[in-house]
Amino acid sequence: MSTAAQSPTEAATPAAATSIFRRNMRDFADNRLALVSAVVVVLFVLMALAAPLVAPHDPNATDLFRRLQPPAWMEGGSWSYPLGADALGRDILSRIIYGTRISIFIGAAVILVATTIGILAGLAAGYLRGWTDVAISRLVDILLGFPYLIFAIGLMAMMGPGLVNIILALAYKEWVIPCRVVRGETLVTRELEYVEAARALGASRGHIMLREILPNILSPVIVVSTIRMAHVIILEASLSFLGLGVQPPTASWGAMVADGRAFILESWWVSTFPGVAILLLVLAINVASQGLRDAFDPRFSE
Amino acid sequence: MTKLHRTLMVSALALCTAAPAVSAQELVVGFTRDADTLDPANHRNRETETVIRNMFDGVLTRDSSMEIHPQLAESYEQVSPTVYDFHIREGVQFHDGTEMTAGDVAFTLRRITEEGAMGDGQTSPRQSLMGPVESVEVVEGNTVRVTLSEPWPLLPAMLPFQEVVSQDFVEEVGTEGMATQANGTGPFELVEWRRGDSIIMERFEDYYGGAEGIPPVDTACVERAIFRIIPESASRVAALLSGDVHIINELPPHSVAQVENNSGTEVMTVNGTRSFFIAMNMENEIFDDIRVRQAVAHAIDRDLIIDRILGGNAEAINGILSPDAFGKNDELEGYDYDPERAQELLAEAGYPDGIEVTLDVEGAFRDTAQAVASLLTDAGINTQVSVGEGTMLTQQWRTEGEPKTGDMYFTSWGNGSLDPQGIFVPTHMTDARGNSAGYANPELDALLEEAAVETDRAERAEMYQEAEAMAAADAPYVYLWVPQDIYGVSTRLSGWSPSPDSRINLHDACLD
Amino acid sequence: MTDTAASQPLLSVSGLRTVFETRAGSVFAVDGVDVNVRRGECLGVVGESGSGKSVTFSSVMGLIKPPGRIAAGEIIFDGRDLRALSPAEMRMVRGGEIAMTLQDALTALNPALTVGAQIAEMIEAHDPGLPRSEPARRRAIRTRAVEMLGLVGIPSPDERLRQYPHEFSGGMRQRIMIAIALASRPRLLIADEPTTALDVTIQAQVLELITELRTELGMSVVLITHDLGVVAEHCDRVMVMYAGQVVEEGPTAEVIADPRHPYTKGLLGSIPRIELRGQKIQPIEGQVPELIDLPPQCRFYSRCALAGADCLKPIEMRRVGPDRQARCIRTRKEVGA
Amino acid sequence: MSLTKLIERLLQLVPVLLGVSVIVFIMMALTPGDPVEIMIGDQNISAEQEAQMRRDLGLDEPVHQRFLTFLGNAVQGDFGTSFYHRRPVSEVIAERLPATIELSLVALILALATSIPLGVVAAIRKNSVLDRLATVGSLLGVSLPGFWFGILLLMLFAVHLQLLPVAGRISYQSEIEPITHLLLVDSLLRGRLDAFADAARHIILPAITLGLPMTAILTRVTRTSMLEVMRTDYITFAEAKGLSRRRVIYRHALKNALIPTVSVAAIETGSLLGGNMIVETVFGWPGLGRLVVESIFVRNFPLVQAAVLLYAVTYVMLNFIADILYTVLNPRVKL
Repeated sequence: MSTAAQSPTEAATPAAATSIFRRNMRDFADNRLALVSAVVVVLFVLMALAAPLVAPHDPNATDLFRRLQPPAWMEGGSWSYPLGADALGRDILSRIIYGTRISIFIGAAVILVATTIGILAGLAAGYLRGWTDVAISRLVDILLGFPYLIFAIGLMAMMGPGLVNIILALAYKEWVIPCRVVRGETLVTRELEYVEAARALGASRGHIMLREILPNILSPVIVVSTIRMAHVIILEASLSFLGLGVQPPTASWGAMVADGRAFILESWWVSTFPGVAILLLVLAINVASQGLRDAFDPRFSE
Repeated sequence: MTKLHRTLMVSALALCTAAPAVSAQELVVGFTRDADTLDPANHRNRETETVIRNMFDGVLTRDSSMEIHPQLAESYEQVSPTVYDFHIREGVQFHDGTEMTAGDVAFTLRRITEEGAMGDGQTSPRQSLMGPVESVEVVEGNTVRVTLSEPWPLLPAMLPFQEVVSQDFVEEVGTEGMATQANGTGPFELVEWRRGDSIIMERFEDYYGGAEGIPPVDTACVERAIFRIIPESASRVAALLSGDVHIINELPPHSVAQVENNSGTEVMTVNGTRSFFIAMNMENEIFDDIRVRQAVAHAIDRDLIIDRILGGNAEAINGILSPDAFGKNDELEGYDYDPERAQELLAEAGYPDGIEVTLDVEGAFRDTAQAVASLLTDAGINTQVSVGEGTMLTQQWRTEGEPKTGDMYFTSWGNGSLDPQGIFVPTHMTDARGNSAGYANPELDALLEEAAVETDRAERAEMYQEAEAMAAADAPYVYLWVPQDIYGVSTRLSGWSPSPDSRINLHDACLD
Repeated sequence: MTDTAASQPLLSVSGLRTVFETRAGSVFAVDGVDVNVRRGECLGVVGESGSGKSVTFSSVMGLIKPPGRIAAGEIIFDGRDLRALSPAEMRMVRGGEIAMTLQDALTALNPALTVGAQIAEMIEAHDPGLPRSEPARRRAIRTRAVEMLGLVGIPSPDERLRQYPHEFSGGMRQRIMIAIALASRPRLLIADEPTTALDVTIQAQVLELITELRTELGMSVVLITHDLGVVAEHCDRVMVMYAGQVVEEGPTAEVIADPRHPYTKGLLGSIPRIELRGQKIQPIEGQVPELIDLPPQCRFYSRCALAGADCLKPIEMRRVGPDRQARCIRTRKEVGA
Repeated sequence: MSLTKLIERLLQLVPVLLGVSVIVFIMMALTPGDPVEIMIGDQNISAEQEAQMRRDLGLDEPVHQRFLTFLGNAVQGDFGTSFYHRRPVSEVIAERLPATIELSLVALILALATSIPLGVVAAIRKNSVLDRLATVGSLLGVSLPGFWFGILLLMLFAVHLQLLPVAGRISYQSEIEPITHLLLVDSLLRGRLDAFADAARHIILPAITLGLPMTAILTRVTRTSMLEVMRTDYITFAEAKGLSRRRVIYRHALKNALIPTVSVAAIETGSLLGGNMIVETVFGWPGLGRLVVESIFVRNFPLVQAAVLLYAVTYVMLNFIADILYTVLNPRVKL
C-alpha cells in the first residue's frame, strides 16, 4: 500500500503516470525483503546462464564408484562433490546448477506463451464481446474444469516426454489465468473515456485493443504472471516427480527429488538438496512478486 | 482457555501413542500394489494373483523352489500328448462350507478357456495362459480331463497360474460379484478388502491342509494375514524397520544394508524369473552388422553394474534363459567386458569414429540404462538414453514383424513358469511379439517349434541348449542378467521363503 | 478565553495538533486548532477537502489510528479531559455522549448486518437502564429501535428493522444513520457532511430533521460541511478551516454578512444559487498546499489576492469583533478597529 | 436463490461437461499405448486371442463410434467398465472417493481453522511479530513443493521419530462398520474413540501437506481483506458508536472480510482435489487421485474419462457453492 493514498488528509495530488511509476519503483526498492529476493532470483538466472562455468563437474558424468557419496561434511564425503553424489555417482551440486536452467527456462517459457495467448484471448473476449466472448469464456470454463496436474499428465502421456512438450502441456491450461484477468480488466477499460474517444476517432479494433487498452491493463497482468511463474516451476517439478518430465540425463529438480525419494532412508541428500533449491527459487520469486504487487497494484489480491 | 488447552494436550498425547498393538498371530505384508479384482479368472496381473493365491488354491501349485505339486488334485497324469487327467481331492471345502467337486474344477477351467464364458459375451483375459485347451470335462466322478488341440508340454507348468472357484457361488453372485468377494478353498478367507489400502484375511479353520508335497499339511499358522498396500519403496522399508509389517516385497538393493543392519529384520533373496537384455534393432543398418552388436556386448561391464547398482543381487546371463530355467545351456561363453575389442569391432564394421545411438528404456530402469549408456559411450558407442512409458515402448518395439523404429531397447521378459518356451519363443522366433531385435533365423524357428511339442524332457532340454548357443552366436541381444527378487522380512518370521515366481504364499508362515 | 463559567462550552478543544507520519514526512493535518461548542448550539464547520475539519472531530472522538496521532492539545468535554480517559471510559463517551454520523450512509452502514442489529448494538452499548433479564432486555431494545426509526421518519419501522441497508434509499439510509447516532441520546452530535451524498430535496429534509431533533433532544450539533449555504440556514455559529487551521470563526450571520478572511470571502463568492446547490464547484483558483514541511507563512498565501510581503510570517488568530476571530492581517484595516 | 438462477446454473454445466468429455476423449484417443498390450505383458499370444481381448474391452470400434457410445451410456449414468478391475468404473471410483473426500475435507478444515484466525490477527496487529511470521509463513507455504515437503514430514515424523504411521488410512486392526465411509466421522458415530485417534494419526501428515498451500493463500487473502475492511467507513462508524474492539472486529469486520476468503477457498478446494494425486502417492493414501494417475499410465480410458468428468462436475459445483456462500455472507447480492 502506498502510504500517501492511505492517509486521511485527502491531500493526494494527481500526478503524471511516470511519477507514479517512479514512486512504485521506489516503494518496491524500499521493501528490503523483496529487493533481496529479486537479487536471489537474478542470481539463479545468472547461475543458469553460467552453469558450465560454475558447475564443478559435468552434470551427467556418472561414476559408479561414487554412488550415493555423502556431502562433503559427512563421513565419506569430499569437497570435490560438496553436496554428495546421486545413485549414478553424479555430482548433485552440478546437477542442481544445471537444473536451474530447466526450471527457469520452463517457468519463463510457459508464462511467456501462456501470457501472450491469455492477453490476446482476454482482449478479444473482453473487447469484442458477443460470440467471441462466449466461445472463449466457455473454453476457459471447460479448461478450468480439469484439475491442472491431471490435464498436464494426460497431455504428457499423449505427446510423450520432452522439454517442448512440458511447456506445451503446462501452457495449454496456464493461459486461462492471464486470460481471465485481461478479460475482466478489458471489460472495465473499454468503457473509459479515452477508449470511447479513440473509437469516436475511428481507430481500428486492433489498435484500440493493443495500443489503448493493453498498456493500461498490463501491470496486473505482470503481477499475476510473476506469481504464476513460481507456480509453474512447482508444477514442472511435480510432473518430473511423477516421471513425466524432461528426458534424462537432463537434470531437473523435480526429477532429482523423485529419483532420490527411493534413497531417502539412507541417502537423504539426494532428494533434499534439489528440494531446497526449488523452495529457494520459488520463495524468492514469490516474495519479489509480492513486493511488485504491493508497489504496483495495491487493490490486487489473489 | 485452560480447559481447551488440556483437551488439546490430551488429544495430542492420544495421537502420539502407538497404534493398536500387533498381535503375534497377525502377519502383515507390505506390498507394492493392490489387487485389481478378487476374481481369479478376470485379470492379467501378477500382484493380483499373489493376493488371490492366499484365498484360492489351484489344481496344481509350486513350492518355493518352483517344483510343481498337485494341490487340489491328488495326482495327475498325461494320458496322451494331448490329454491330461487330474484326479481331484475329495472332502475339500470352500470357505462358504460347500464341498469342492471335480465339477467346480471343470467349471473353473472352462470359465477361463471357453470364449464368452465370463458372461456378457466376455472371455477371460487369462485364456491365452491356458494354451491350446480344447475341452475340459469330468470323467469318472472325480477326474477332470483336459483335452488339448495340439501337444503342449507346458500345461502342468501353467496350471499353477489358475485358481479354482465354486460353480454355485459364481452362478449366484455373477462375474461382477466375483470381483469383490472371495469364496475359495485356500488357507485364508477374506475378511475385508479396503481398496487401495489393505486386504485383510483370516485363517480358514476347515482348510484341508494344502499340497501333500509341501509340508506341513495343516491349517495356516497365523490367525490373520494382511496385505498392506505401500507403493513407495522408502515407506515400505520404513514400515518394515519399525515393525509394522513383517514381509516386504521389492526391497530396493540400496536398502539391503539398512535392513540387514537393523536388529529384528533381515534380507531374503531368490533368483527371479525375469531376464534383462538389450534388443538391438536389426532392421537398422548399423545393427544389421553382427560386429556392431558384438561391440555393444563387449562394451558393457555387467559385473560392474550388478555390483554397483543392483547391489550384487543379480546373476549375469549369456543367453536368454535364467540360470534356474529348464534347458539352460551352462556352457555358453558370452561376451566379456572389453571396450578395446568393442572399438576394434566398430572399426572393422566401418565405424572407426564410433556411432550415435539411442537407448530406449522404461522409467523404472532409467538409472541402470544410464549407467549402461555411459559404458557404451566410453567405448565409442555414443548412447543417448530415451525414457518412455512402458506402454508406448511396447507399441514401438513389440511390433510382431511390423517395421520398428529406434536403435536399442533396454528391456526384460518375465517367465514365471521357468519353462524355456515361455521366454524363448516370444523373444527369438521370427516376428514373435517380444522379438524386439527383429531377429530372424529359420533354423532356430524350426528348432523351437520342434521343442515346443517334444514330450521327452531330456530331449527337449538338449534342444533348448542348442537353441541358446545358436542365438548367442548371432547376438541379436545383449543378454544382461536375471535380478534376484529381494525381500525384507522380520526375524520373527519362520516357515516362509521367497519364491522365484514372486508369489507370497502365507500358508506356512509363522510369527513368534 | 475569558468566557464566564456560566456559559462554559460543552466541548472545548485547544491547541489541537494531529499528525500523520508518512514516508514522505509528517503531515500536520490539524495544526493548532481551537474549537468551542456551546450547549444547545449548532456549530457549522466549513472548509474544502483536506482542510482538517474531519480530522479535528475524529481526534475529538478518539478515532485517530496509526500512523496518525494527536501530538498536542487539550480536549475538554463537559469538564472532563478526554485525552486522559482510559480506553473503556472513552468508549462510553464515544457514541454515548458524543455521537457521530459519517458522510455517506451507504458505506457507513455495515452491509452485512440488518438495520435493527445496528441500532440495537448502539442502544445496548450505552443504555445502562436496560432491564436485566434477557427477554425483557431484548424487548426494550427493540421498542427503542422502533421508536428511533419512527423519530427519523422511517415508515413502518417495525418491519424494516429486519432489512439490510442496501434495501433502503439514500435518504432513508442517512436517516437511519442519524437514528443510530441518536439512539444513545448523546449530548453532542457531530454530523460529518450529512448531505453531500444526497440529492437536493432529500438534503433539505435531512437537515430539517437534524435541526428539529436538536431542539427536541436539547443537544449540541457540529455540522461539518463544505457548503456555506447549509451553514447559513442551520447553524448559530460558523468556523472556517483551511489547511489544518481555523481561519475565521463567529456568529453565522455576521461572518456571512462581513467575512474577515479572504478565504471565507472566496467561499461566499462561490455559494451557488439555490437551484444549483449541492453541486461541487471549485471555489477559488489554486489548490490547498500539501501539509508537509509548510513554510512558516500564511497558508493561504499562494491563492490570496491580497497577499503581500508581510504575509510571509506565521499569522495568528486575531479578534475581529465581539465573539469573532480571523487569521488575516490584511483585512484588519478594513475592519477599522 | 431463485429457481431460474439455479436451473441456469445447472444448464451451464452441460456445455462444460460436454466440452470436458470431448477433450478428454480426444486426448485419450490420441495417446499412444495400448491397454491390451499392457494386459498381455510378457506372453506370446495368438492374433485371434489378442483381437478377442480388444473386442472384450470395446476397443475394436472406431474412435467416433466409441465416443458416441460413451456419451450415450454416460447420459444414462453408465461410464463403462474399468479395463483392469472389470467392473463399472463408477463402482471403482466410488470405492476410492471417500478417502479422497476425507483427506480433502480435513485439509480444508485445517486450512480454514488456521488461516482465518491467523489472517485476522495478522491484520489487526499489522506489523507485529505475529503478522510478520504469518507473512513469512504464508510465503513459505505457497513455495514449498508438496511432494518434497510430504517426504520430509514422512521421514521426520514417521521414520525417525516414529510418532505417526508411514502409510495408509487407518490401521488394519481398526474395523469400523461404515456409515458415511469417512473414517473419522464413522468412528465418532460408532463411538470408537480409539479408531478415531488411529484414523487421525494417519490423516494428519497428508492433510497438512495437502492443506499447506491453501492455508498460506487463505491467510494472505484474509489478512488483505481484513485490512481493507478495517479501513472502511462502516468500521469507523462502528468505532464511533463506542462499541468494544472485540465487537467491531468479530461482528462488523469479520463477516465482510470473509467474503473473499470464502470465494477463494471454494476455488482452492478445486486445486486441493488436483493436488491430491501427489500427496496420495507420497503417503500411500488409497484415494482417487492415485488411481487416476495410475489409470493414465496403464491407459485405463473409461476410468480416466469418468474421473475427469467427476472432477469437472465438482469444480462447477464448488463454484456454485461459493456463489451461495457469497450471498449468505453478503446480503447485497441476490442470486
